[in-house]
Amino acid sequence: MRNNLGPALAVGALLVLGTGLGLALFWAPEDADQGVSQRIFYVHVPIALTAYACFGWGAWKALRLLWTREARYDLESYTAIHMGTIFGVLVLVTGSIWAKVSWGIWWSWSERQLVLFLVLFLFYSAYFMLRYSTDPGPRRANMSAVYALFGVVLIPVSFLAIRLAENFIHPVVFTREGPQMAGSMFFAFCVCLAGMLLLAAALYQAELAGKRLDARVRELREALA
Amino acid sequence: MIRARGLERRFGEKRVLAGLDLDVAAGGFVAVTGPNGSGKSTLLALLAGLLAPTGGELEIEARRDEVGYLAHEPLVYRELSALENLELYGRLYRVPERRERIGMLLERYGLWPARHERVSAYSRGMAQRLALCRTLLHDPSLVLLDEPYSALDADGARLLDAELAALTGERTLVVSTHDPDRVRPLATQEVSLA
Amino acid sequence: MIRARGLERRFGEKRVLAGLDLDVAAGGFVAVTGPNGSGKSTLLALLAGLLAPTGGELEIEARRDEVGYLAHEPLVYRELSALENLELYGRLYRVPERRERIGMLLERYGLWPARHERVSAYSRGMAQRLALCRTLLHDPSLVLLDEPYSALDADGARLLDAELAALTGERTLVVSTHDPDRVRPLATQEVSLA
Amino acid sequence: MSGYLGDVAALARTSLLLELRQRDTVPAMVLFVVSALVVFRFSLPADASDLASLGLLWIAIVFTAILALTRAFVAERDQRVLDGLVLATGDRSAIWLGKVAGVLAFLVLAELVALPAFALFFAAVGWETVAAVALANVGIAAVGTLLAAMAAASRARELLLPLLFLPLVIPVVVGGVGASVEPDPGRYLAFLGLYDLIFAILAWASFDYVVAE
Amino acid sequence: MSGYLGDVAALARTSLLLELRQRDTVPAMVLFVVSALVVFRFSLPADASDLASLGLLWIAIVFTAILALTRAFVAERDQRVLDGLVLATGDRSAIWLGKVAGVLAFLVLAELVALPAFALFFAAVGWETVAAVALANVGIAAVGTLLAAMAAASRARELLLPLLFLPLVIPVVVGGVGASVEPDPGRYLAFLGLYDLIFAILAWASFDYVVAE
Ligand code: HEM
Ligand SMILES: Nc1ncnc2c1ncn2[C@@H]1O[C@H](COP(=O)(O)OP(=O)(O)OP(=O)(O)O)[C@@H](O)[C@H]1O
Ligand SMILES: Nc1ncnc2c1ncn2[C@@H]1O[C@H](COP(=O)(O)OP(=O)(O)OP(=O)(O)O)[C@@H](O)[C@H]1O
Ligand SMILES: [Mg+2]
Ligand SMILES: [Mg+2]
Repeated sequence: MRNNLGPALAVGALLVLGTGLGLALFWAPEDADQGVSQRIFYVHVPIALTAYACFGWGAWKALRLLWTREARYDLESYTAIHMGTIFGVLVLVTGSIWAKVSWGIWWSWSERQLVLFLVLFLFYSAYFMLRYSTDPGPRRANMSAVYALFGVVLIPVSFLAIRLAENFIHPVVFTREGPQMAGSMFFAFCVCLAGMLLLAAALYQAELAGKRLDARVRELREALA
Repeated sequence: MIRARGLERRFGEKRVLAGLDLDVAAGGFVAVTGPNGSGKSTLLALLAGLLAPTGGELEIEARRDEVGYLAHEPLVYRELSALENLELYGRLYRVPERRERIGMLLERYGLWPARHERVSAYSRGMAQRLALCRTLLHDPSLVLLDEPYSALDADGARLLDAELAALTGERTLVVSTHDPDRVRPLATQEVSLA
Repeated sequence: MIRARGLERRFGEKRVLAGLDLDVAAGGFVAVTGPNGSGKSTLLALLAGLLAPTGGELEIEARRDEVGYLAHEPLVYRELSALENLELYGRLYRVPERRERIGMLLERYGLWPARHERVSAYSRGMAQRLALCRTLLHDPSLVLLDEPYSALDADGARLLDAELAALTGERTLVVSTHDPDRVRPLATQEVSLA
Repeated sequence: MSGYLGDVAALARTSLLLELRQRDTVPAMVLFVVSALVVFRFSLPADASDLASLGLLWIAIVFTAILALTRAFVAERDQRVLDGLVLATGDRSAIWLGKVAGVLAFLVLAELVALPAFALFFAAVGWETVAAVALANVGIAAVGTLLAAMAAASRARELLLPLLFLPLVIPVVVGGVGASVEPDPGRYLAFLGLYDLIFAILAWASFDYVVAE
Repeated sequence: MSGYLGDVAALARTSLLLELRQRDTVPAMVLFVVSALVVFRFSLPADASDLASLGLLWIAIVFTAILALTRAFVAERDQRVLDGLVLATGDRSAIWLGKVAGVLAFLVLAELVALPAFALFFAAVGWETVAAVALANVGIAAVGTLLAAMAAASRARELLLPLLFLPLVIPVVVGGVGASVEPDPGRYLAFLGLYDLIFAILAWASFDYVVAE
């Protein structure tokens, strides 16, 4: 059963994501004030939410590790956070493109979500440093798990902090009036989000399977030696 | 007291212990022998609970504060004196009659005159004696000694002989050594690693 | 080779060596014995030039780079591999045929398979073997060994016996030990500290 | 004294004893604080707002904390003392709490120098800044001590700690600067308190996993 | 390579090897710099002048230097390696020079990341700032390495010499900030160069006394 999960997810992701993008590009109405550039929305926001989902999943696996002390959760937690970080890079890239197109700048310190996301991104980059500079073993697994849990707590806390900070760092230059989202827009968005989540799940399964295969091969080679 | 089945420990790729079985009854005395790098210290750290097994089962019938563990390093603060170190450990272990017992051990291991000196000024043998004091401070029921004779002079070694003889039967002992003849008279079983 | 008159060393108030006289001819083998804390390591550090005498005279007829000194600690970087450590010392000592000699020593002391591992992952005996390699790397004419047998297994100890036997007469040796019987067959003189 | 608190007290006392004996730590700290202030004396334009200089105070505090934390577990790492403590301490979070107390004492000491020096060089320091610093210390020490224990178990210790620490401390900086410069410091102080609470509990609960396998 | 320089090269390489042992030193550095700049960003008010932010740059440099110096002799202290090196090295000032090279490499690496990032986040960085940073590095590494060795050699620990670092490094900071912000950087750069020269010679000549009895 498990062996089929990966390919099935991959196929599902492709189908749903393709549909979603098709809907977003050709079916959903064009945004009144932003024009065609607004269509990045359908990629950018689902990617951002998917990144959060990955971090959350990683923290959940971390909790399982600390709870049960089963070594396999370490790899699962790591893989989830790895995925989250990859999607995080994509958020920064798509966000910056959007910013360039609609605001004419690549980055703005006044946008709370951007800064929040940058802080989180730095936090999770340090997660990899922690892993690379520690010898593999139960201790590393524990430390990574604790750090991953700190991550999910940091998300709401920094959100709160950035919200507080807004007043004094910069005057708010760009207001972000939530555009009245048409039903069709929302539907296309949901399909895109589902597709993105499926894509993340497929990648997660693929990486996990690869890593497990590696470990297995190593064990076999050792047993033969 | 100790029950291990298929005990395994890896460091990264490297498998140090592979499938070790061990049964030690309360009051037993295990001599652990084996060449350099065979995994004696690893085994003792596993028994102490400082390392987790990466495979197999390990059961120890002793609470953590009933274990006394002597490592290669003395596990004491170098910048504190012997007295300050033992005082700290005595408090943490909640040793009854703490001060008296510390005084007794310092005297027994010949450290009384040097009790106020920083450990970093100790000679190696003195540090080993202090480590023995630390290990025995809370009168542990499971005593794990990793090469306890190392760095001790002839007097110190005789002292330790007597200490081990007194503990045998009363406490469970696991002692690693490169000189098995020294502990063989007391040992009830021997584990040879290779 | 070595000539000491009234050699004295204090640490603050504490006098560790008081008025030691010592004459060692080139090719001599001195066994240094004494209980823990008697000043053996201090004497060897003085001979190595790491400590300065606080009184008396000390003359050593060997340049600093002709001295090989084995301390209690291995004096190697824990985060580097055995090979990297020996490579560094080999360069600093300007050892001829450096790489070949490093390979030879690693093999002789059984560290060849572990040569790329970080020293912090070594067992204690492996670290001691590496320290011996480091000490002998530049083929010193004055060899100072502080408890060289410590932490070695039976094979390692035999290896060291052979090494010492080969060096005797060719090189001047000062060896501190708690097991004087082991070196007595080779020693030409014995210094007992108290 | 009851068991747990007795452990904490013994460990905290040891921490302090070590710091007092290691004589180069306090000078290093004072050095950093003072040179930071001196640099700003030289770089801030004469008409710079008090706001600007208060921000600098917070930068100095964060980086002083990093220095303090880098040294937090050096003595324990040295001779594997941490292993000894882990075996001896019933509830290991006591080790964390004891170390937090030591780090806190250290930070307070540095700030006792920094705050008057700052008031002298730059702007007056109001009660709300002092309150914010006090609250921030708690959060910094709580989170930082846990991370320092992690970094101590790694190969890259001194370099790793700031990486782990800075992203987590950004909310503290935001709260602290806000409390110092905003007309209504209450919200920010409350936020700092919340941060302290959440992360202290989290660090307290997870320390066991960090120091033992 | 001739003897002395060969020793220096071998020691410098070892220093670097210890730094770079973890392949991730460079990414770590990038992360550290970016995190630090984000903290700065949060502390500095929006209307802060370029001058103020240049001062900030200098604080970051001093801090990084202290970080580099605190770790400079950690590895040598650990297992008395310094004693081994002292025995093995013909002219001991080679140990100092090798370590200075290692510290310098670390600083330069950090600045290669920090200066462009700073230019990106805050204000443009002129040639005179770059020159000042380069000169300051030399002085900081030269003096700092000597003092770090003093702190590491247990014999010198009683002397409280690390305390000297404060008065010794403040001139560098003053000169650096001056060169960055003053209209006529030449005088400040010359001052930095002079400082480097004097203290490098002084440190080079006195290192032997610090590490050996
Ligand atoms: C935490 C991750 C992020 C989330 C959840 C997120 C979410 C969103 C959402 C919901 C919108 C739509 C707002 C609207 O309808 O107007 C949006 C717009 C936008 N986002 Fe993000 N975003 C994230 C990160 C980023 C980053 C890192 C960047 C830039 C580097 C960025 C740049 C933008 C831009 C430029 C817009 C368009 C704003 C406008 O003109 O309406 N976002 N984002
Ligand atoms: N942290 C570690 N990382 C990697 N390898 C390790 C680690 N600790 C121990 N080892 C390896 O495990 C093996 C066994 O080490 P251990 O210290 O248990 O040996 P030992 O039997 O105590 O040897 P000795 O008699 O020299 O003390 C060695 O090959 C060592 O290199
Ligand atoms: N740096 C120091 N500061 C103060 N006292 C010291 C210092 N080094 C050594 N001593 C003292 O000098 C005495 C002799 O120490 P030394 O290490 O020479 O003894 P040793 O004969 O080698 O003992 P062991 O057999 O235990 O190795 C001890 O009492 C020790 O406390
Ligand atoms: Mg061992
Ligand atoms: Mg000795």
